[in-house]
Amino acid sequence: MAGRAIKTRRLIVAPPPLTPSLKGEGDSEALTPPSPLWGGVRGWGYVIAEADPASGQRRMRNVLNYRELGLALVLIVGVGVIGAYQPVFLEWRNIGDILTETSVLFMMALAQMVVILTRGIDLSVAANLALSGMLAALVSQYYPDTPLVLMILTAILSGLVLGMINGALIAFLGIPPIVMTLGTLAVYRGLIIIIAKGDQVNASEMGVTFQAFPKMALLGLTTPVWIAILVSILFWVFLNLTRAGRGLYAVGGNPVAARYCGIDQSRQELLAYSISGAVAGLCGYLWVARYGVAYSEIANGYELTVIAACVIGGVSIGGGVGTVAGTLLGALFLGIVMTALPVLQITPFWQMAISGAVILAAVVINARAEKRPDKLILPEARRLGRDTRMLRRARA
Amino acid sequence: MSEPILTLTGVSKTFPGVRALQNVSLALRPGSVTALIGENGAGKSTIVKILTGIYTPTEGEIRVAGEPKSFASPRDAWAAGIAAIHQETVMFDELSVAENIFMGHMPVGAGRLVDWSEMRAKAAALLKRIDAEIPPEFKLKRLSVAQKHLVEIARALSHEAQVVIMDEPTAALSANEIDDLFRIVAQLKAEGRAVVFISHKFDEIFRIADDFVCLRDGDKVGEGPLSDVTEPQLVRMMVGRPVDQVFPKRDVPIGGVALSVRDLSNATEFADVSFDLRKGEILGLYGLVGAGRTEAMQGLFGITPLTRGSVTLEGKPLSIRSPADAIHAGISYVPEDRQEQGAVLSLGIRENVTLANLVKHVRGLFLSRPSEQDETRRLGRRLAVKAANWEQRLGELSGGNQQKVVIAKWLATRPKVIILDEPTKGIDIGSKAAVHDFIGELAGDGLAVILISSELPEVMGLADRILVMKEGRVVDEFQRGKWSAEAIVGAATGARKEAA
Amino acid sequence: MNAPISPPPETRYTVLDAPRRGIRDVLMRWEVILVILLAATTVVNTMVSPYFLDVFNLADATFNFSEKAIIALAMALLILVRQIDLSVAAIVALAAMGIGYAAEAGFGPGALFAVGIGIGLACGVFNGLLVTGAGLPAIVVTIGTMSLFRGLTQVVLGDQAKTKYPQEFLDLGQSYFIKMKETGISWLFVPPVPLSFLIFLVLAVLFGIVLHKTATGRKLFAIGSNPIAARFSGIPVDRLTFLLFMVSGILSGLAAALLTARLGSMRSNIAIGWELDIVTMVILGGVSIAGGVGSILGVVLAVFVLGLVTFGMSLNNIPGQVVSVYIGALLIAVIAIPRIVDRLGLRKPAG
Amino acid sequence: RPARAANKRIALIVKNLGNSYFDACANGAKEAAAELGGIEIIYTASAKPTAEEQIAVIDAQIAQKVDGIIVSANDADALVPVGKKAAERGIKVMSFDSAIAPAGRTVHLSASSTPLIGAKQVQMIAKTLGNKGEVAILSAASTMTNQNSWIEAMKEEWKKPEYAEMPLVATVYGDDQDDKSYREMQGLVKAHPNLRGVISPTTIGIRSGAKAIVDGGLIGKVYITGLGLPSEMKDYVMQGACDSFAIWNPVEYGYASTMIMADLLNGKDAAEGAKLSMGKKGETTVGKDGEAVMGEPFEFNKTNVEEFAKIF
Ligand SMILES: Nc1ncnc2c1ncn2[C@@H]1O[C@H](COP(=O)(O)OP(=O)(O)OP(=O)(O)O)[C@@H](O)[C@H]1O
Ligand SMILES: Nc1ncnc2c1ncn2[C@@H]1O[C@H](COP(=O)(O)OP(=O)(O)OP(=O)(O)O)[C@@H](O)[C@H]1O
Ligand SMILES: [Mg+2]
Ligand SMILES: [Mg+2]
Repeated sequence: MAGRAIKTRRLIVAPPPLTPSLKGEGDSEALTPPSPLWGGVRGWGYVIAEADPASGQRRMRNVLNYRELGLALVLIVGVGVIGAYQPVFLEWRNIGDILTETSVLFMMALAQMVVILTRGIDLSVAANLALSGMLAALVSQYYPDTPLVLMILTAILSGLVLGMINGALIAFLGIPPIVMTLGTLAVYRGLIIIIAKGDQVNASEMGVTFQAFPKMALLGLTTPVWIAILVSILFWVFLNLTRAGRGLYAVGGNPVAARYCGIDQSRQELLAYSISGAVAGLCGYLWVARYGVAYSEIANGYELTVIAACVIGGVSIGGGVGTVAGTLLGALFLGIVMTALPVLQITPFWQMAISGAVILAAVVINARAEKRPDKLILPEARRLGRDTRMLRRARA
Repeated sequence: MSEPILTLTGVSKTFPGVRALQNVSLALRPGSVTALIGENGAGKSTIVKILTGIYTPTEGEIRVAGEPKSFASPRDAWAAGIAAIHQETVMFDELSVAENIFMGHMPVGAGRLVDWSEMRAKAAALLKRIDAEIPPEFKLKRLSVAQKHLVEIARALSHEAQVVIMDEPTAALSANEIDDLFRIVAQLKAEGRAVVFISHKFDEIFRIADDFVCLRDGDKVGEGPLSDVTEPQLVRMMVGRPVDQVFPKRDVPIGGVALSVRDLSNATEFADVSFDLRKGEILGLYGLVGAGRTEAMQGLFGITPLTRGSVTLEGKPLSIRSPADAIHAGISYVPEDRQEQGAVLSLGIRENVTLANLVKHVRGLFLSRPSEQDETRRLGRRLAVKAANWEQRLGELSGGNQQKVVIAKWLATRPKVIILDEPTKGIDIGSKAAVHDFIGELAGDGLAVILISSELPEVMGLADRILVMKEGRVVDEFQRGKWSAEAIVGAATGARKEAA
Repeated sequence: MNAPISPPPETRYTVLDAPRRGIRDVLMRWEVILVILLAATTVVNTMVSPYFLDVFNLADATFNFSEKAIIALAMALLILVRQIDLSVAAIVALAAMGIGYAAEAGFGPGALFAVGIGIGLACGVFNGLLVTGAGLPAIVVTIGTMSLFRGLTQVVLGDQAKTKYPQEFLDLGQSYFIKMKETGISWLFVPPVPLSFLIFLVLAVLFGIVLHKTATGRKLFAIGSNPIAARFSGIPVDRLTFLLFMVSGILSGLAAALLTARLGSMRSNIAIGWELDIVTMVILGGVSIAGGVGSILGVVLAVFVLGLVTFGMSLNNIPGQVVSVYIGALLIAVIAIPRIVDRLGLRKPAG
Repeated sequence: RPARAANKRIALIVKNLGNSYFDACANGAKEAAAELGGIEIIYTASAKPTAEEQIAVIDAQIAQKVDGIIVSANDADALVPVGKKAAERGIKVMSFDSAIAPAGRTVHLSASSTPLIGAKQVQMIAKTLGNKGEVAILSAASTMTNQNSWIEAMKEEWKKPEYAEMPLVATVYGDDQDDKSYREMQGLVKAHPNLRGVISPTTIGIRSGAKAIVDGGLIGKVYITGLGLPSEMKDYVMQGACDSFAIWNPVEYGYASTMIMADLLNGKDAAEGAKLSMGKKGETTVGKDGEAVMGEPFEFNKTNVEEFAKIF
């Protein structure tokens, strides 16, 4: 769990005492059964693995859980191996390039995570990105004197509106998210053709500042990376420190329970899709400005990459589970795969197969990590804690 | 007598095609416990949901301390000082205990950001108040059922509400846990709060409640102090006719061994469960919640894989790897978790009843609808299922009626052995009697029955023999006529052995 | 019996065998909506384009959606049981590649179909194992296998195309399987029918019967509604789900064979993006993405609606991307309108 | 001059919409139609650049009984059956830009001969680099026929001894997506530290590659050339990422194709050796397999790119 750990009692690693000292002390203690209500008997089985809150290990786990640690480890080893083959990969310049190339994916994955948390999915993000990017590019083309901020705002606002359309119909009419966004995926992409009359906007037609902004660098990192960092921090604060953010987890974790807690599911969904849309809009500007072209085909199929990043990062498609750190790692993972393959001179025909295999491996590993713990009813099982493999083998 | 803290006047609620409540009025006084009683589908939970802002009444008025109020959301109800433990478990498995308690009203600090340390401290204090030292930062999914229940109680208390509503809080609890719960209720009462208590168990009602309000088919049919009524009167009021309260025990000739179980074990949940079950016998399986009864029986039924053990049915050794194997061999299992494991809520009653035995209704290649309808009608009437029609979606029925349909589904498989896991959990008294009677009748026909129940009177009333489980193992066995409630509870809690 | 017990009198509640259905319930049925939509599409198209009502044109139009429609049948069952297979188009590619190599090795038409179906089956088994064996969410697994299968196609095929097929095989995909016949009566004739369309119709009838009339079909509905309760009821949930992934693979393989025969050529981008078209067909057909609700008739009607809308629009030279705007909007509208009507309807008795 | 065709409809079916190159072709086609009179141009494309989708679009044109179909094919062989079907129903079929295999059409008009296009690009990079340094190819999708045949032609040209010190080190595919092409270009530069030149025979590849050079601060170190549009390449040429590139005039290309189709509609024979009119562009002679060539690719550099950027 994120956030600062407060001082908690050090929990015991040894077998539980038969009579927890929670009930009043007294002579009849020996005869008083341990109250299962307080859960002593069952409870201990679950707390055995808990370490001292003061230890560094514990604090580390507050930021990254086991799965995320694993993913981070795989990433570090992977980058190391790639670096051994192609030292250029480890150069600061290349790392900067990877981050810049992945910055859009970072933000899009975080936004998608927010939607998936509510048990939804937003397949229209890439189309939204393309349409919003096109609008910004058109503004830049036809009103070149518009201040850059306004052009970026155009993209964000357009994304926001498109996201709100999704959100409104999903939240208030109860249209299944996959259906709604499958529909708007087609609609938004087609609208690009209609709005731009089938034309594209080229680098030379866009303004100079419009294109220069994503290339500017500060402390060795480009603006898209800084924006991604800022957006990530905002997401972290939103998801962990605001009621609305926690409400998203509640709505996705158990919609009925959320309703009983006075959380308005519709409003949360609208919020999630609006966020997703606004981020897609922002990324639309960055994409168009960075690659210097806007037309109907940009980011085609990108929605699946974004979802894949979430999945690799441990976001559960079933809703209610996902962290900012995990998602960022998932996106970084894909970003590295996409940028490393060309550098490693792996024939281009292998790229797709490799990313498929990576996604599958990630799901399999995530699923193992997520496996519901056994109910440790037997005393001997509780003594062994979660590591019951030995017991299982002995009994088989 | 003090002023009522909350009054309902002329409240009605209609759902499409259903009148759930009709012109119901009631008043709650501070420092008293009001029992809300009624058959399944009488409208008890509907009142709870109206009081907590989940449903808006079609007609009528809610007043809190004399002020008229309308609740659009549970937040409004909390603001008015009303909090509830709902009939369904409504919790967030993936979130921490503290968040489960404070979801919807988390303490916020500077910049309206959630103040985690305060939230944890408050949660810890609340849990301590009910004697539950569950670490507030644990994810809920790591807790046992009983612990989760405590968290729900802590949540209801977290609002410092003047009115605390508990909708069948004891349905899943056994004796000791109920004692603990009642201590909390008594405490609330002493603090001058009004408590609404819903239960189908009359002993509990008479133990804890001061007043009662009785509903029947959405109408209020009686109210007053409990000291003025007797149990039979209450039942009569509720059902509209007299029902014998005592669980009847039929005299059934007990035959040869039907099911023989040896050393049933799995890795972490149960071990060395052995017993013989005879034809016509009702074998009670008692234990505290979490004793592993469900797991052991699900292991027998092929849901969870076994590491060891053998099962013999009528002398034939069985190899059960899936529920399909078990059903095929003649073993049925009525699961305890109706919502998740028993009922297919979006299918109709007919489709649910025939689901476990579809083969029987296949004519040629296709399913025969008349055959299905006959079966549904027969079992549905026998178990007194209340519904508009036999095609009605199960999700539209009240909890108790759903449970009856689930039992009907299992009876439809014509089993040799039936395992009933908390079969009357959440069922009203009239239906319960019908179920008990039916269980007896089945035993009379030579069916062997295993009855898991956390309700001691039920097991003692129906069973020929009782096995007691504790921490995954069978720890004791009692024969009919040679048992006492103290001895059975003692075995279940482990106190008996230690005392001896 | 030692105590008198009176079971509740049966007369207290009368429980009907079936609900009384109002005209509104019938009109609000999904299939009825689709029939109306289909009729409207036909009328509008006929009015707008003189070329629409022409047997040969319509028969030609069926070529372009039949392969997708065949896969849609399997997808409908998968979605019905709360699964989804996004890898179908990639399976088509992999199977088509196998067919390409087999054709070069000199296999006959029958063997080529067998190769396609066999590869499809293998892919289906792979998906099924991951989903049921390892208990992973289907949407994620099949996003992964989608990349994997198409990626493998690219690895093997690179920038090459497979273009050599036996003529009998090509004829199966390119000419009418049933030739048009006049009966002498001017309005009565046997229409020309392509093989793929014929297979689709036959399979649709078969799937419809299995789903709506047999015990297996009922089991699928139960799984879609509540998989855990279904498992407790002795339904082999994993085995049936696995089977459906296999069926999805098989039908994708079959579609691959039909498509390859029609194109007479295959490259690694064959059938790209079909998965979303197919999911659209199924959803428009009224199969609920939440599982447990849907009918084959609905899917068949949706296939026709989509096929005719697309064909009608391209007859009016509306470019592809604009057509997809209309289809996307149609999908949303058809799902949204009954809900809006429902909402308005619900207000009435209350107000 | 009298109109050569009266009230005819010609469908111009391209790979995808929203592509400036094809839009320019369509403008040329309309120009020709206006010049001829009595001809209607139907300009359309499928939503996805695949053979299946394109076939559906062609089917709809056949159903409308248009008189002629001009296609830029997504797949040479896959369009043969539908081409034959059109021919059976009396519709003339020709391809331009990306060919249909000979069995499926009467004529294919190449903008320029494949060997010429291939050789030209190698020559351009050789001139920029002075015949020295590593060179790579950044293509579109691996499935595209015309790309692949140009790459073949380049390799043929590469065999000449003067390129001995200018090896081809890699061929990568950007799938005609800007982001992928951009990443592939970045990858090329990193994987081959001595890389000096890149040939990108696709308008999307060359513009993204050039952008990667500019963004990566590689101007002067790495040069790109290939087939590009002046309007898109102007800035990069002026900045020095690209020394010269080539293309034919797409407006003229669409124009010439339409003129030839008009000839076909008038019943002109298109056998090998036949001469077909390209209007103001002159005449072309049908070669082997019905292939005709419009002209030579035109080279653009600092001196002329700005002028042509205004046109296409
Ligand atoms: N959302 C709903 N839609 C339609 N009908 C409903 C809905 N909720 C409840 N009902 C109906 O309202 C009636 C009262 O239901 P309620 O849940 O209040 O009963 P209850 O007294 O709590 O029963 P139980 O003891 O079984 O929990 C029942 O007939 C039920 O079918
Ligand atoms: N940690 C847990 N998380 C979620 N559900 C649990 C957990 N532990 C137990 N349950 C569920 O709670 C119910 C009761 O607990 P359990 O089955 O462990 O004990 P039991 O002896 O069978 O209890 P009972 O008296 O209810 O029969 C079961 O439905 C079980 O699936
Ligand atoms: Mg209730
Ligand atoms: Mg249990």
